[in-house]
Amino acid sequence: MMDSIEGFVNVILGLLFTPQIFVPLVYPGLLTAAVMAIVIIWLERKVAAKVQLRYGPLYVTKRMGGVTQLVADLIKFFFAEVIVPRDVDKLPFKLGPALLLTFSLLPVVALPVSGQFEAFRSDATLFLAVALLSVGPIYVIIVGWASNNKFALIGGLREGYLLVCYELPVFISALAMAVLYGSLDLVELVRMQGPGLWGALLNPFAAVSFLVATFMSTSRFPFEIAEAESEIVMGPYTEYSGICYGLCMAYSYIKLYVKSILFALVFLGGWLPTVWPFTLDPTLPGLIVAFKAAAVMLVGVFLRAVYPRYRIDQALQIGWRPLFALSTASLVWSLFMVGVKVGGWV
Amino acid sequence: MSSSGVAEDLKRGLEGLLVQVREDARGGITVEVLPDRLVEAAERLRNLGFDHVKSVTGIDLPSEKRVAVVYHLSSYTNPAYVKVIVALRTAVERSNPQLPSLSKVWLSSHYLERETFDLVGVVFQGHPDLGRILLPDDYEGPPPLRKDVVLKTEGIDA
Amino acid sequence: MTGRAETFLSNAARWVSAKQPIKSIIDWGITFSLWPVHFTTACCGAEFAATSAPRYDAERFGVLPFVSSRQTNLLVIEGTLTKKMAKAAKIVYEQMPEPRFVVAMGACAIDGGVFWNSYNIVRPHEILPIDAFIPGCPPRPEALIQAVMMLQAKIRKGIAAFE
Amino acid sequence: MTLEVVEKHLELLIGPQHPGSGHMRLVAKLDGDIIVGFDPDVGFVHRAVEKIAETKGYVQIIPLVERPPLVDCVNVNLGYVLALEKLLGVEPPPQASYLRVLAAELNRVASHLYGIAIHAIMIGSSTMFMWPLADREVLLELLQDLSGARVTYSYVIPGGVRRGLPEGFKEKALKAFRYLRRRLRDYDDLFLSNPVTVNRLRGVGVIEMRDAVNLGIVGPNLRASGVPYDVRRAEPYCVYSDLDFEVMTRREGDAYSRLLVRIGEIEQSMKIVEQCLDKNPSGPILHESFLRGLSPKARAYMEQTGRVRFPALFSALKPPQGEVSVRVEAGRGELFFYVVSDGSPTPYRLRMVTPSFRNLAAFRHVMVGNRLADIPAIYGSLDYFPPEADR
Repeated sequence: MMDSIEGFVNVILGLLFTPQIFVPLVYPGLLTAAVMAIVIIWLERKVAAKVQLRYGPLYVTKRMGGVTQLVADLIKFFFAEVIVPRDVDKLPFKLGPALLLTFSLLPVVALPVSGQFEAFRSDATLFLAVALLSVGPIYVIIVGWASNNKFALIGGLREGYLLVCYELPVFISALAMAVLYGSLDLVELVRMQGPGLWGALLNPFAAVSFLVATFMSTSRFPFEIAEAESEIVMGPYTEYSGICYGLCMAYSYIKLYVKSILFALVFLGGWLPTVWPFTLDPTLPGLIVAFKAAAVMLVGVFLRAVYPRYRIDQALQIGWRPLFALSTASLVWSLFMVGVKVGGWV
Repeated sequence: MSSSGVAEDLKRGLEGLLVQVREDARGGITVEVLPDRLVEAAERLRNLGFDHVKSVTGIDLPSEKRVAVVYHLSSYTNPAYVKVIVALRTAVERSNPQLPSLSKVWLSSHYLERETFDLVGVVFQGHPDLGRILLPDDYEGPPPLRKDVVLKTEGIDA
Repeated sequence: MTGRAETFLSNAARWVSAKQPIKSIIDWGITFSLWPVHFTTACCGAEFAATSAPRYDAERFGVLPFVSSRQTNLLVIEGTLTKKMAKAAKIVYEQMPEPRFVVAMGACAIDGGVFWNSYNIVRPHEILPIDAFIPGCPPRPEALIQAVMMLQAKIRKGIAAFE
Repeated sequence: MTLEVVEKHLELLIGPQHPGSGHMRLVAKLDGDIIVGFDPDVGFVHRAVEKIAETKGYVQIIPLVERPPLVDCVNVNLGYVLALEKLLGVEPPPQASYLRVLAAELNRVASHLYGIAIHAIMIGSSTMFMWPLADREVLLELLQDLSGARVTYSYVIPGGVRRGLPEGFKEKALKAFRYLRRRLRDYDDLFLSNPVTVNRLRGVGVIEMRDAVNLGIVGPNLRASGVPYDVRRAEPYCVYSDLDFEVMTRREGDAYSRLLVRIGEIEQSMKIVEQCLDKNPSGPILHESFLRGLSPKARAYMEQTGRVRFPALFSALKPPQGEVSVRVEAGRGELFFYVVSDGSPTPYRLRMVTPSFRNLAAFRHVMVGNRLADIPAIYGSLDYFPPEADR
């Protein structure tokens, strides 16, 4: 009897710890992303409150500084009534939030967060991650259209305009790093950053343009434009209530989380500051990546306390002029670096 | 410039319009004009340098069967008139309160006239956008600032 | 067919959420996540803003003023409700997802206050189910916070006014 | 399938339940992102102050008129009482005048801070929403010391003020101003010189000087367009003629200059309050004609505590027949009172033209041609408070 239970548990654990299941569901997938989003939103509210001379969420669990605030919000959203207005396009309206979340989370399968525990091995993971990341915003536009609300429509259109202008710098700066290291494989990329030569140091232009474009794509201030509340209420998500809105709200944070991991891998040396060559245990490197990603996310959410928001035309100008120029410059810089063989390892 | 000097100015500027310029003990200057001369008087006052309207007030006078309309004028730019407020006063029949609009003379009277139409019921002819502004669109009954609208008051038999 | 499945599912969800301890958990979540909708009906809105501001910081209690009626569950009638605004208030209330709560803030929202004999006001309790009244003209932010705490206690006890 | 295009422009109804509308509805017609038509739909907070005033005694009207412009109530209170005093022919004692100016200027600072906070949240700066509201509490605390109430003071009464200067007020006020001056520098660092703010506000919502005069707008909005009109200078009331302050003006007339004028006026108001505290003459705080009606016990109480017991005379104040018009500079601009008395205990007609209602004229003019995202930026910069406009 005991044996059979033990065997059953072993099978379940074995299944769970298969990379193909563990990566999308536990780490860096759904579970970690959810916990990370909860903690980051809480931190966002706490840090903003600190800057604004307030406490922020507190009394929900007073001893822990209100860290369960987001759990309470989540419970409230989960059990609130989900309203499907009469005039919406029902199917895309209902499916939209789920698809948004799925596609924002999907790129994690391509992210080797510890260098060895991967869902699958490919030599084009960077390309795959960036490509998958650009699918999500399309559903924002669909959601905005399906809501049959003028504010949602305008929000969707704004996202559409921004989509082109922020994805391009992301692509080009990722390409710049690929050119610099001569590989599209993220594991290879991290390995190349080995001797302390982080991507952000070798090609700061690419790092800056990638980061700014990340904040632009995840609606961080000062580019919180698609859901600018004093202009268009909640943008594409105006009509959503209950858990559907909860998913929409999680979308931008999860996207930020995924992009932060990508940033940590490509520009911040990934899991590297561990013992070299690293041990068989993938936990520590994984934690290091998570830590770096959290740091990037914190920078992103902290901007809320500092900046007002840009107008859509100004954001587009920033996207198309300085940002596009910067990412192109980073590509040129990479080519130059490759030309002069900096570091001697190219 | 003293206010009596302003009154002299006004008398001179509005000559031949059958207006009455009076000054009360508290220093207020009132120009009384008949409704059919209102626009002309207003244009002359504007040319004198009164460049904006501070207020348009409708006063219901049931005892006289009239509604008085008072425009309070002053100036931002003409230093002689910055210090004074001139009341341009006219009166219309209570049963048929029609008055030419002064919003073409002074743009600043646009919303003030609209409010007077809404609350006192004076119809300003030629106003570009005369409609309800403060009251709900489906408001029914006499204009609320008329004296026949009587509010409840606190009292022993209330 | 899908219609029947949906009814079944929603009935099942209703059944589950009425059971202990799930109900307690839900009530706890709602208690600390009362998001008032951004709907200023009159001048008490200034004091409402002060309640979210640093000195009184309503966010400590999980009260986060939020943008749209669809995502919020608390309607604070901030002072007088005029006839024109009452229509909007009714619509906003109907747009909000259940469970939803209403707090009437200020003397005007109780029985008209200074404007009791005005021709253009509505008494909120005549058109909305109200959970807490706050006296004062305008009420101090502390009073609003106290109302929130009373509402929280009411929700925990399961005696709030919503059905 | 046939497509039929009906309307080229998108009509957007913003509000009244909208984070960027306040207590009103903004009807914007959009061609793409550009506003081609704009119509503010007000009246959501119309509570009939003018009509209710006709049913109330003259002193009872004081709390009534200060409700609509809640965040700026001393100035409104002052305007009404000045009109009443003009009707009665009463001149307040000098200390009362100084205290009136002091309270009015403190309230003006509070009102401007509120306006700046709302303007900031409209363009998305949550920190700059919180900071001025936090610092407004400092002024509310001062006013609370002075009058005993948090926002609605009813401080100015016919013939004087309700309370004298409390003990230790001067030190407290000076400390508060030191703090505020430091905070104003913080505002500059975080918000005013923030590149995003400058980009959002500079050159947006320009009102030329000529248009400002024609539209008849008032207050900081007028002064930001280059018209140096301030009632405190044009027709000084109370003791403003003895005080030294600048009328803040700017040329540009855009949203940013309106913000800067407000910031500048905060400085000037603090200067005025400091002068009031320095010059403050001692003496009675209520006109003697009202003191005569007080019982000896009430007089002793007044002497002891510096608080006024309302004389019975107030309950049936009957000004002589006549009409007066009075203007004061309230926080948001010129406030105009026109009171017609028929000799009875209630006014025959009370006309109250608030600065926000006059600024309403600016909306249609200034919005057209800007972008959708500029609506909240301009709306905030006009510091429009709907309850004040609708009354």
